[in-house]
Formats: sequence, C-alpha cells, structure tokens
Amino acid sequence: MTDESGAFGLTRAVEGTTATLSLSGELDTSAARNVDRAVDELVAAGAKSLVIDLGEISFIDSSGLRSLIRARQQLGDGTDAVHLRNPQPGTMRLLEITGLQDQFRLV
Amino acid sequence: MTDESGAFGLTRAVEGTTATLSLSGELDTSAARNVDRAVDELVAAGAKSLVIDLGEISFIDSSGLRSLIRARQQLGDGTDAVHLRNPQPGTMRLLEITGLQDQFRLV
Amino acid sequence: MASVVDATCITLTFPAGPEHIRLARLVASGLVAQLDYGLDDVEDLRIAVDELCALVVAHAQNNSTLTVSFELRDDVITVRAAAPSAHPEKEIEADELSRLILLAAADEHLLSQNQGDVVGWLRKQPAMAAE
Amino acid sequence: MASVVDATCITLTFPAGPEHIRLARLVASGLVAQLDYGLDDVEDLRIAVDELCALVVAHAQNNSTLTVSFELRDDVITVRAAAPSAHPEKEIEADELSRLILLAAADEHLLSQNQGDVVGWLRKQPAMAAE
Ligand SMILES: Nc1ncnc2c1ncn2[C@@H]1O[C@H](COP(=O)(O)OP(=O)(O)O)[C@@H](O)[C@H]1O
Ligand SMILES: Nc1ncnc2c1ncn2[C@@H]1O[C@H](COP(=O)(O)OP(=O)(O)O)[C@@H](O)[C@H]1O
Repeated sequence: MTDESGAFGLTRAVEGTTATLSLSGELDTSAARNVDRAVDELVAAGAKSLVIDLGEISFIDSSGLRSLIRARQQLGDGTDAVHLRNPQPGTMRLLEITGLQDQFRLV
Repeated sequence: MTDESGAFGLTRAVEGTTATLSLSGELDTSAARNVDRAVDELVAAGAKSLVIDLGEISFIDSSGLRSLIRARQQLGDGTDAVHLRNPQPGTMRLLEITGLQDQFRLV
Repeated sequence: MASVVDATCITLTFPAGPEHIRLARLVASGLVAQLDYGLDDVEDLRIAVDELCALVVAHAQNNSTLTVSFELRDDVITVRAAAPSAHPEKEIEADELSRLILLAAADEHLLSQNQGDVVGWLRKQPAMAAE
Repeated sequence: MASVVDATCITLTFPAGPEHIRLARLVASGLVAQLDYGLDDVEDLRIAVDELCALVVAHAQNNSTLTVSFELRDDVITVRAAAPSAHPEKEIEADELSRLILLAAADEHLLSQNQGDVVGWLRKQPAMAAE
C-alpha cells in the first residue's frame, strides 16, 4: 500500500545554519504547500543554506519545481543556498525539460 | 508499476495427468474468465488433477473463488482433484469468510 | 484529515463490464490512503467495492454505464454503484459468496432495483477509528 | 487489447482542489496498465494529467467540482478536465513550467475558457506503439 498510495512525507534536520529537508512520495500541488511552509519555518529559525533530499520522491510536478525555486528565493537566491540531493531519473528529467537543472546545485 | 497495476497473470505446466496453474496479480471477475478457459483446456488435454498456485495472488474476490469451485467440478469434484498451493493471508481470509477452506486441499 | 466535517464526493463512471472494476478498487484505496485506514481496512474496502460493482455489473444492461459514487464523511465511506438494469422487474439478490464477503468486509450493504436501475450501496468505517 | 476500436470512456469527478488530483493520476495509470504503454509512457501520462488538472483547478471557482474524462481509442488516450471558471472573461494560459512539461509529456494540449468553464484537454499516444 505504501507504494501504491505514494503519500507525501517530509522530515527536517538542522545543523548550525544548514538545514536538511528530506522529502518522500509524491510532491504535487497538495504536497508543495507543506514544503513551502517547512522552508519558511527553517528560514525563520535562522537557516542560511538548505539541502533538499529528493531521493525518495516518486513523483514531482511543476508545483514541486516551483517550491524548489521558491526555497532558493527565500534563502536569498544565491547559487549555493539550495542543494538538491539525489534526484531520481524522473525528477532529473523534469528539471531538464524545464531548463532548471543548471539553476540548482545537485549533490 | 507492476505492484500498482496488479495485472493478472497465468502460467501452466503439465506433468503426466497433473497440471499446475500458477496465478498472479488480481483475480477478479475479469481475470476469472481466463482461469475458467485454462482449466477447460487442461481438462480437454487429459488433466486428472490440478494444482492451483495462489502464492502470487494479491487480490481475489467471489468470482475468483467461483473459478476455484468450478475447476474442482470440471475435474470430477473429487476432494483430491484440486490442490490450492500457497494461499496468502488475504486469500485464506476469503476462503474462511465463505466457508470454503475445508472444501479444498491446501498445499 | 480526521476532522473533515463536510462530505467529500467522488464519482467514477465506466462501461458496465468486468474489465474496469479494478479502477473502482484503485479509487477506493486511493481515497482512503491518507485517512486512518489500516491495511486491513483498506483491503476490506477494496473487496467490498469490488463485490458491489461486480453484482451491479452482473445485472446491468449490455453496453450501459456504471456510476460509482464515493462519499467520505470523517472516516466513514459510503459507496453507491448503479447502472441501467437488464431486467428491472425481477427481484435481485446477491449470491451466497458475495453476500458473505460483503457482510464481512462492509458494515452495511444493500442491493436493489430502483426506477430502472440496479443499485448497490455500502457503508464502511475503519475498524480502528479511535487509533 | 491493442485492437479495441470503439472508444472507452471513463469519467472521474471530485472537488476542484489540489488534494484529490492524485486520484486522476491513479485512474490514468490504472487505465493504461493493461495496454502497450511502457513505464516512461505511463509516467508521462501521469505527469500530463496532473499538470492539466492542476491548471484547471487553479482557475476553478471555490467549492466547485472538477470533471476529468478519459477517452481511450486503441492506445490513444485523450483527457479533458473541466470546472466552473473563477473568471470566465479572462484569457488564461499555462505558466511556463506547466507548458514545458505538457509539451514534453503529451502529444498535444489545449487550455481555454468555454461557456463559463475552464477546460484543459490533452492527447497522448505511447511512444513505442509499434512495439
Ligand atoms: N514526474 C516524475 N517525478 C518523479 N519521478 C518520476 C517522474 N516521472 C518518472 N519518474 C520516475 O523516474 C524514473 C525514470 O522515468 P522517466 O523520466 O520516464 O525516464 P527517462 O528519463 O528514461 O524518460 C522512473 O522510475 C519513474 O518512476
Ligand atoms: N481479497 C484479498 N485477496 C487476496 N489477498 C488479499 C485480499 N485482502 C487482503 N489481501 C492480502 O492479504 C494480506 C492480509 O490481509 P487481511 O486478509 O486483511 O489480513 P487479516 O487476515 O489479518 O485480516 C495482505 O497482505 C493483503 O494484501
């Protein structure tokens, strides 16, 4: 059922001014709101850079991509502000289709 | 996708007058027709006893159960004519709910 | 999600034949995937929806359309399946196997003829709602 | 299944909000699960249906209902998503990200206002149909 439902999940970790947001499941319009909220809270708590772990994302759409762009803006829009960790082939494909792959540091 | 689609599958093996029918995926009304057809063909080809392997069945409904009952009838209705192999918990539960668990030999 | 008060209504229609009943199972499990339904409750809902649709399809006119309506209120789900009846005058009832399965998998179910349609209805609540 | 000639029509309706768009993705993948769609084609269909529904939902009236109609003819699937428009007079278009994704994932797509509804439409054919 876990695979079939693809329920979205989000966990956070903070180390100094670096925060890690680990996402899982389906990152669609509905889930993107949770990402935006988590990013705002981390920034409010003093995060200066953010690692977003996409390794467990099974689906992402334009709303998910917009949340990634928005996260970078919230962190001051520096090229080093947001790192995307472990994007899977489907996520990479969407970053390529939309020309966003060069706008994020992939780790 | 394989898990999500649960597509029905059926393979046969014959050894002398014993046939084995291995089923996988979702055994619903639509799939049950294929089981009925396969049983008829095996009987026509001379099968006297039948092992139905249910180990890979992820879903079964009353139509699936009816196909099992029908298979036993096609084979002469003897208690030893049809063996059910490796029924999973969901299948066992349905056999119990419907009082059919004593009407088949489980192997 | 446990405090939704208004009902959420989802409707699925497809040709009234066995090939598409799995779509109704898919929607049923997708619908409760984010609720307090345990694995056993989800499986019970899937089998109950499947039996309900199969019963209606068995009594539906050829080349007709099945309409499956899901209504979700808190964590109680009701499902109604209907299609134009092949024999509107005849009394119909679930055969023994389907009846036993629906009794075990749903909290309540009905099957009837109504104004030319064959209609099935069920209600299901998760066993461990208080969890 | 590859020689179906008549169209198969499946319709799904749900409240026009983001929470239920995954049901449309589920039905889309369930629908082609038994066709000649490869994994990539299924994923493209899922993302295209998702973007289409999200666009329509974004322009739909509050508390309105989204109707998603799938039509399958051989292995070509067309999808129409419609809901009462929040601003029927305004011209609408997909934003850049959605447009690029729909261009890549569907063979053709349209977004328009039509008699008070916001309507999205797409057509998708598996890449390896001849396989
Ligand atoms: N929109 C998506 N978001 C996240 N993962 C996806 C998406 N689409 C496909 N995937 C996943 O990525 C993998 C590769 O899919 P795909 O992008 O279609 O491959 P390719 O780049 O070879 O066309 C698949 O395992 C699939 O589950
Ligand atoms: N109708 C069914 N047909 C086949 N397998 C099922 C069915 N219902 C549940 N299962 C599978 O059987 C396992 C146990 O399910 P269930 O019967 O609900 O357990 P229990 O007997 O503990 O109530 C699950 O892995 C589920 O996927």
